[in-house]
Amino acid sequence: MARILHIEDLRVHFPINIGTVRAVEGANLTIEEGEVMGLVGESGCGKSTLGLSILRLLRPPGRIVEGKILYHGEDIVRMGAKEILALRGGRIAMIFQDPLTSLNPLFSIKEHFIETLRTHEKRIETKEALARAERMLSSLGISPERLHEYPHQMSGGMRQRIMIGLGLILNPDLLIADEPTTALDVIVEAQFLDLLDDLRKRFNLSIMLITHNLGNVAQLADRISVMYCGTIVEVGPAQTIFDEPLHPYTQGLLASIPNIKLDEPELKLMRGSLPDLVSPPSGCVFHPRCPRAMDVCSEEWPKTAAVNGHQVNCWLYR
Amino acid sequence: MREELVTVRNLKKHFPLEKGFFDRLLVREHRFVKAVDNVSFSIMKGEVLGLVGESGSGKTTTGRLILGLLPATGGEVLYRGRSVISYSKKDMEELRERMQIIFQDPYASLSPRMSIGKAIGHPLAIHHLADAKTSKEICLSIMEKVGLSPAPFLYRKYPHQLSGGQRQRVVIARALVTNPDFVIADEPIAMADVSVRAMILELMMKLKREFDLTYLFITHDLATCKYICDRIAIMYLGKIVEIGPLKEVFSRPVHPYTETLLDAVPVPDPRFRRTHPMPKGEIPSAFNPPPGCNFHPRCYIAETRCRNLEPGLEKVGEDHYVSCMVRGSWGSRD
Amino acid sequence: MKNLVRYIVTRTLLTIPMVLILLSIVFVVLRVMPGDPVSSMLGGHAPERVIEQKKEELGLNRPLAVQYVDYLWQVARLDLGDSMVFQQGVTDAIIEKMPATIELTFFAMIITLVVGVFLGAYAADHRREFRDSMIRLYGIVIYCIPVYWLGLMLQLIFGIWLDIFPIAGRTGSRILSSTFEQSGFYVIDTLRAGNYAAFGDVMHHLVLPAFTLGLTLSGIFVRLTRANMLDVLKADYIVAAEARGITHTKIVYRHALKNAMIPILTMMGLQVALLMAGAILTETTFSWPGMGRLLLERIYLRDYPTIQGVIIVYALFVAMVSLVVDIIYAMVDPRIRY
Amino acid sequence: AAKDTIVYGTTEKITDMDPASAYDFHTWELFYNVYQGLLSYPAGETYLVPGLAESYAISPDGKEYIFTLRKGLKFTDGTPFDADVVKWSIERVMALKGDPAWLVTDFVEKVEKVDKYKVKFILKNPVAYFPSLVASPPYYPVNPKVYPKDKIVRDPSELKGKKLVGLGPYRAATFKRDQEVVLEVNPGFYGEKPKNDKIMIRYFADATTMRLALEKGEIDFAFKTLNPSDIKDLEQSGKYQTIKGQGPYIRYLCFLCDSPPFNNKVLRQAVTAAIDRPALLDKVFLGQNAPLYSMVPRGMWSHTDGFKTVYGDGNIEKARQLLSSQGFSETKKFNVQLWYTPTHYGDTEVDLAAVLKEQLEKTGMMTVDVKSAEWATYKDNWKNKVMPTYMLGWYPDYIDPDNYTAAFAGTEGSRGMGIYFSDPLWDKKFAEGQTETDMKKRTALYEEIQQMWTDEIPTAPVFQGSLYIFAQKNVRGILLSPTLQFNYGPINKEK
Amino acid sequence: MNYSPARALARIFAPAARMGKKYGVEWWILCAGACIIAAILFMALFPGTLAPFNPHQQDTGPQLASPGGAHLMGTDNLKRDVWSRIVYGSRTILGVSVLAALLSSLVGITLGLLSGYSGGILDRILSLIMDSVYVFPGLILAIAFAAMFGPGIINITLAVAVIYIPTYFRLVRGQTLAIKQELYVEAARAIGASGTTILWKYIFPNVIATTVVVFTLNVADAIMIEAALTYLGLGLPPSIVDWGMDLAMGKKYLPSGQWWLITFPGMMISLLALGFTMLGEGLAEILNPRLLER
Ligand SMILES: Nc1ncnc2c1ncn2[C@@H]1O[C@H](COP(=O)(O)OP(=O)(O)OP(=O)(O)O)[C@@H](O)[C@H]1O
Ligand SMILES: Nc1ncnc2c1ncn2[C@@H]1O[C@H](COP(=O)(O)OP(=O)(O)OP(=O)(O)O)[C@@H](O)[C@H]1O
Ligand SMILES: [Mg+2]
Ligand SMILES: [Mg+2]
Repeated sequence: MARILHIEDLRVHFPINIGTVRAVEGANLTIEEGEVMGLVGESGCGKSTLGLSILRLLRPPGRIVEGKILYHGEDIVRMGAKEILALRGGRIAMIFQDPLTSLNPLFSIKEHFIETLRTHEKRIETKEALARAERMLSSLGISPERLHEYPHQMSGGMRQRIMIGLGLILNPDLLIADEPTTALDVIVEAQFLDLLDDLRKRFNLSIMLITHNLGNVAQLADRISVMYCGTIVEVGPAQTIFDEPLHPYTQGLLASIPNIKLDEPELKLMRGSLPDLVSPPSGCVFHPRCPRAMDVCSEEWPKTAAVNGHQVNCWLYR
Repeated sequence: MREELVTVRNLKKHFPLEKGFFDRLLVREHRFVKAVDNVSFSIMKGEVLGLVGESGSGKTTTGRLILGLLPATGGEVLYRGRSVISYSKKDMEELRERMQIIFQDPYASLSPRMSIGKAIGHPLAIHHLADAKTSKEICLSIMEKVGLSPAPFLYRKYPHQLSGGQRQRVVIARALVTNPDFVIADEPIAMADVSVRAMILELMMKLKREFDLTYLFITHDLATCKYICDRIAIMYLGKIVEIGPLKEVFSRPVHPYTETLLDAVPVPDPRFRRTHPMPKGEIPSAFNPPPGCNFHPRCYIAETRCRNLEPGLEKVGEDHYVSCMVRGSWGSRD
Repeated sequence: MKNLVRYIVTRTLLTIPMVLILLSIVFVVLRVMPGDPVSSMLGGHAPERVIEQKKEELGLNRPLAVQYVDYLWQVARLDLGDSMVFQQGVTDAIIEKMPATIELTFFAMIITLVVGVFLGAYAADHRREFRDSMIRLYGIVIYCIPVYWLGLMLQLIFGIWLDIFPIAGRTGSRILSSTFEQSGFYVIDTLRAGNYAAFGDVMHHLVLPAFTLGLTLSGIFVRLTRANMLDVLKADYIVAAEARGITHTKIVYRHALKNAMIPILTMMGLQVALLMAGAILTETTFSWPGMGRLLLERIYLRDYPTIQGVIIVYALFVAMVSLVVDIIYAMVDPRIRY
Repeated sequence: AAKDTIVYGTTEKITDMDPASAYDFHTWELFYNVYQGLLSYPAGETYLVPGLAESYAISPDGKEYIFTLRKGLKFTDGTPFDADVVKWSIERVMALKGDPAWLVTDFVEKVEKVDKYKVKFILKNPVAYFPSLVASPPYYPVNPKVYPKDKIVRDPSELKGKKLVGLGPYRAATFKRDQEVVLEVNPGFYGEKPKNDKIMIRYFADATTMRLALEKGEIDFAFKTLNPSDIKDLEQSGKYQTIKGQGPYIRYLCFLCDSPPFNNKVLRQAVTAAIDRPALLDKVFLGQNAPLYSMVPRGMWSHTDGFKTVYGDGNIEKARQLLSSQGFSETKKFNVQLWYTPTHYGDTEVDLAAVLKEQLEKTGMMTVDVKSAEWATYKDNWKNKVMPTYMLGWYPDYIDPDNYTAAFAGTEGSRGMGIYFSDPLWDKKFAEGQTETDMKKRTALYEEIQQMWTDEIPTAPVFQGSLYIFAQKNVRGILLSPTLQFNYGPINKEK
Repeated sequence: MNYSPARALARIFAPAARMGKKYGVEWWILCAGACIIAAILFMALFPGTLAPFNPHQQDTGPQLASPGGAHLMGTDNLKRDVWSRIVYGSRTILGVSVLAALLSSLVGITLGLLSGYSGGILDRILSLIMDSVYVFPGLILAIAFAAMFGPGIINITLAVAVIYIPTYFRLVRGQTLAIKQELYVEAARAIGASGTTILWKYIFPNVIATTVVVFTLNVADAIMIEAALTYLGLGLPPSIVDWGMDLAMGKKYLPSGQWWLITFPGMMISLLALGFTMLGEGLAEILNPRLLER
């Protein structure tokens, strides 16, 4: 399998009045062709920032301080503006958390599609663009007549499908989905995940699924990266991450989520909460919350270790 | 049998649709959103009843109706067997001490310009339960109890200076300061982070024991019900479609909607695969609900009669009721 | 489409109470306020007898309700009565002056919009850069410069010191307005008459007043546009559009600006009101023969029917503008058509 | 040969285009040039010459004037000009009771047609200066077929035919109120043809604009009313002809003479003594205009400088003495309410009031409250006796000392101006002055009245307006007359 | 330890600098605005210390002298000192505009709160009236009122105050309606708070914060309206020194090159308005609830 995306030592900072928010601090991540990579972590740990960095969509004052983002071996961080534009939508598609606000309310669905197509294929005719949009909609299970409607006339699930349609219309090979189902109801969420699974096969997609819902990744992801405070603390195949989590953070995270199918009487608690990213703890960022913290943890950042097919950053696995 | 603390009988809430000037001139009949339509259930002293449903199914409205924050269109609420409608103004005040609510969004339910101490102590001031000094003492002790420590330090803070988890604790403290015996928790953990959720749930259970509370636990997440509820009621478009003991409903769901809902809950286990296909479409708008059984357009076992006839709740097991014609006593169960 | 028509009809009907209230306020202000027209006309110390007589003359001693109905009926017929000072109908006087005011405000509005919206959008696009700070500073400072003072300073600089623009009037003294005047809108009239020299002269005279009025209001638009643009640029659909590879310019000036213009459009009605107010001061400063000067002159003369008439016309104008703005709003924003 | 278009700039305004109603000098100026009186003044002169009347005769008792009209004149629509027209016009003025109607009704009992070309005015009393009255616009004959009988006309558009045309040297080609009036030569005029083709009058909303237009060469001359600062600049620049004339226009301070405090003439004297005219002119008008020491303006027969000799200027000593004689002192100050009107006399009034206030307060025994009211209110104020002392100005209705004296101190006239001065002796003197025909006796009489004025002071003269016309260097034929009659005919441009 | 003035100064300004770090440019805008206002306030409170002459005193020097020498801003035609008139004029404009804004905010806020909270027919009628007045050009209303009342300091204050009532009304009513829907008001009802308690303890404190910003911006606006009225010759008798009136007086000297007569009064009007606007802008950003969350 070829690496479609390889992120190396990425650091993204937000310099603000009171200091610098180190939203992503030395993250490493690889996505292979055709796989679904789940990126999980608590709110505010830098998942979205990481996702946005891939397409260089960070808002000021956010900027990539250091690191490489290799897409098919090409470094996105060093790409020119033109190449980036071609990349966005054309090669890598991205969908966001809130489908309610991800479509321009003043433009009809049709206009969204035409504009997207036109941007990447300058000479495409309106008729052909429409035809392609219609085909895309039907493959997403939406009747093509709705192309003429405006976003506010659609339901949340439909809007999210349209977002995906807009992303896939140019046949990209990587889809970054940033919490695509958070705003949806359980049943619609399940429908959407099924759709994603289906599309992945049909379009031969690689997907980076960002979420804090471990249930979602469990159903879809091939591999899972666990993020904490701007870094990836553990990466591994989905099954083993759930079965034998190595990092104490992963363990705590898994223990604190409810599983309807299991018969355990109580949830386990994870102490404390996410630290301030302006002045993160020294050494291993997780040590203040870690039940198995040692002296060394507060002093030095652990190197990545390969254990059981996982890559884990923890002094326990030196 | 234990005492019925709160009973709801045929509760209805119809919101008139917002209408334009023109409509008011020309159209005479009113259109309504039937947010809560003929809902009945009761909550025993000391138990936790879960009220579950998708967004817009009328959960919050039910909660508000019980507290009398909204006037009901029909039906009644009984507290310890006595109809709230018959309450005098004074009784009503008394009732406000006994029943409390915790809202979904802790930040929004605290006034940004009122300090934490003031906010928690305010119910005492309103009900004249304590003077300024004792009020502060009570507040500090309850703050400690909900885990807001150091309490004297946090007492003077404002909501925006607190973390999400702390805010939710403040809201809980405020709800408990008058020593109520019934608390409605309206999605208290929906806004919270994974790790915080577990903490809040645990706190709630601890307080329940300590204060001898009864909860109506409103949520859209069936998975969390498992840890806290004794019974659950499933709502769909303003109606209760199934109600029963938690274990029974989870292991033997009768209504196809309950079934789907249980099936749709994401399971944090890669091995698990869903058995049924998800129903198509989304929850219909409440002002234009489908005729007959509300769920029939999305139901995989719907029959023609479902389109025309409205089912009612019927008993299908010990304390287990369901509103489905196909699966109920009229149909055969497999 | 049917919804749109329905909306327009509804909105139009809703204008009626607003106009009625404005008319009533004018009525009340001029009749019930402490200085009622007659006694302030007579200087406050007039003997009762004199006042009574004058009131009799003006029909002001009838019951207020009767006067009110009479007044509304008058306005409905677009008959604003006769001047108390001159032998002239108020309606005629206003019709004579209105084109000048409209011409001035129209061009000022264009300047305001172009300068304000462009600078605002540009600043938002370059948020927190030096350019942004400068444009914001411009917005604040220009807002605080009273229109009359700006006018005087522009007159001093461009009219007196540099001597490149005329500082008063609608035409130069050598141009005979009677050779082309038809509608009173000189820009149109000169063009229709094919009198290009006169057209040039008219435009030349428009420069300073239109810029004075336009620039002072542009500050508000810079701020409004910038703030709205910033909000819109934060919106998810902007990031989403960016993620689809749409070019930056297109995003800023097509997606964002269009959305940002919606709240601005709703403010436009109010801005027109400000413009009318500013026009009074501009007209005074530039000796522009419009309604504002008419109003002031008649105020000095205590010509109540004319004062009332002019204010009514302003009121009708404002009501109409806000109606039009709302209708445009409904046409632009698909969400509004319920 | 092509003659000139003369562009004339002014800040004046036209009121009603109707001799029965107009009562201001600018509108009258238009009438002088568009219409024609029975008698008229030659350009720039003060003596009367025949106009529409070839001659007139006075009855021995001085109460009947018979005018013989010029024959064969026709209005443009063909209506012949005859005695009926004159009678109709005068009676119309009398019936409509417009502002200037008193110039007719106060003097004329009735008008009679003697024959087709002879018309007789029967007066109420003999009036020495009746011919100069007849030369004023209310006596101007208008076309009965054009003017409505019972309605005052504001715009020419209300006339039948909608054209402003009479028997005078010009007719209006365009009439745009407050913007421009273009007069072209009236081909039907019987008299001497004007030296120019067209007079284009541009109306300026303010003096500054007019000055700039003159400097830009957009207007050929500017007349009435430039700001003092503009006059100073233009005069000093030397680029323009300055035509300066002593105007018949006077400014004075009025006292409300029948109510306290100014029913006490000593207080009137005290205030008058404190006024320092040259200083006032220097500050407010940058030295323009001339101090006035009598109500009869300088340049008019019988003028004396009474106030100068009796009070002088800024006579603080005298003022203090007079005030203390009435019980006022440094500690018990006399409080004066001084009124002015901010727009009617131009925007110098505020300054005028401020300077007067300062001069009066310099005595150390007066405090002055300056108050203002817009013209309409001002006029009502004086009717209602609200203003103890206030500034007024006067343009004569006819050129005669009577118009500068009786109008203010006669029982009748002073009431109309809020002065409320009344003295039978004075009224007797005024009546004598009006009927007396012997010039010597009249002169002596008015000199005596002026002397009495310095003692009683119904009004205190302050200054006499100078008239300025600034013209481009090539303009000829602008003749300023003390009568304020301004004929456009002689104006032309040097080639 | 030695006493050092520099250190003392640094100590005084340290909190300001810290705020500057926290809030950035907005804080400095606020400071600049406050400084301008403070300077002009000083003028108004202690004119004697700044002005060499009585503002009404004539013959203080040559006529129409240009700025410089004994006359910082030159003299006018009555030989009055322009700078002294500027100093004393600050009292009028500051007094009238602040007072007017106070008056209108008092009335507007009260009505807005009541109307927004009680709703119903009263609310409908009031808002219809207020909306109509709101869209109407304020200056024209002020002109009408000023003409109606006649000149006088109280009258002009009223005339200016009237036109801002709808601004506050609409703002407060809108906020009240919005806050009424807020969860924390519902929470207050749930704990049994009465209508008045909710209005005063929950709605009012949250409404008032926004009105502070509007108030300062409103004063800036009132300054320009006051000056506009007096510039047009309405509102004040000449015995009062006022910038707008001086501006109107200086206007006729424009072509003669006596630029100081219009430049300085106009500049002062702008400066004062600028002071309040900057204060308001700064406050708006600093009191911004979005920033509070951080
Ligand atoms: N524009 C910004 N300015 C300053 N800090 C920012 C900005 N955007 C994000 N951050 C900070 O960066 C950190 C990471 O944010 P990010 O949105 O990537 O988290 P996330 O994991 O996606 O969280 P969530 O699950 O809530 O979406 C947070 O601490 C956030 O406060
Ligand atoms: N004040 C109101 N006026 C009109 N309709 C209302 C009002 N409150 C609620 N509704 C409608 O009533 C229905 C039920 O609303 P409710 O808030 O009770 O749902 P919910 O189950 O709590 O949903 P969620 O999970 O999103 O909180 C919805 O369709 C909603 O639009
Ligand atoms: Mg995120
Ligand atoms: Mg809810």
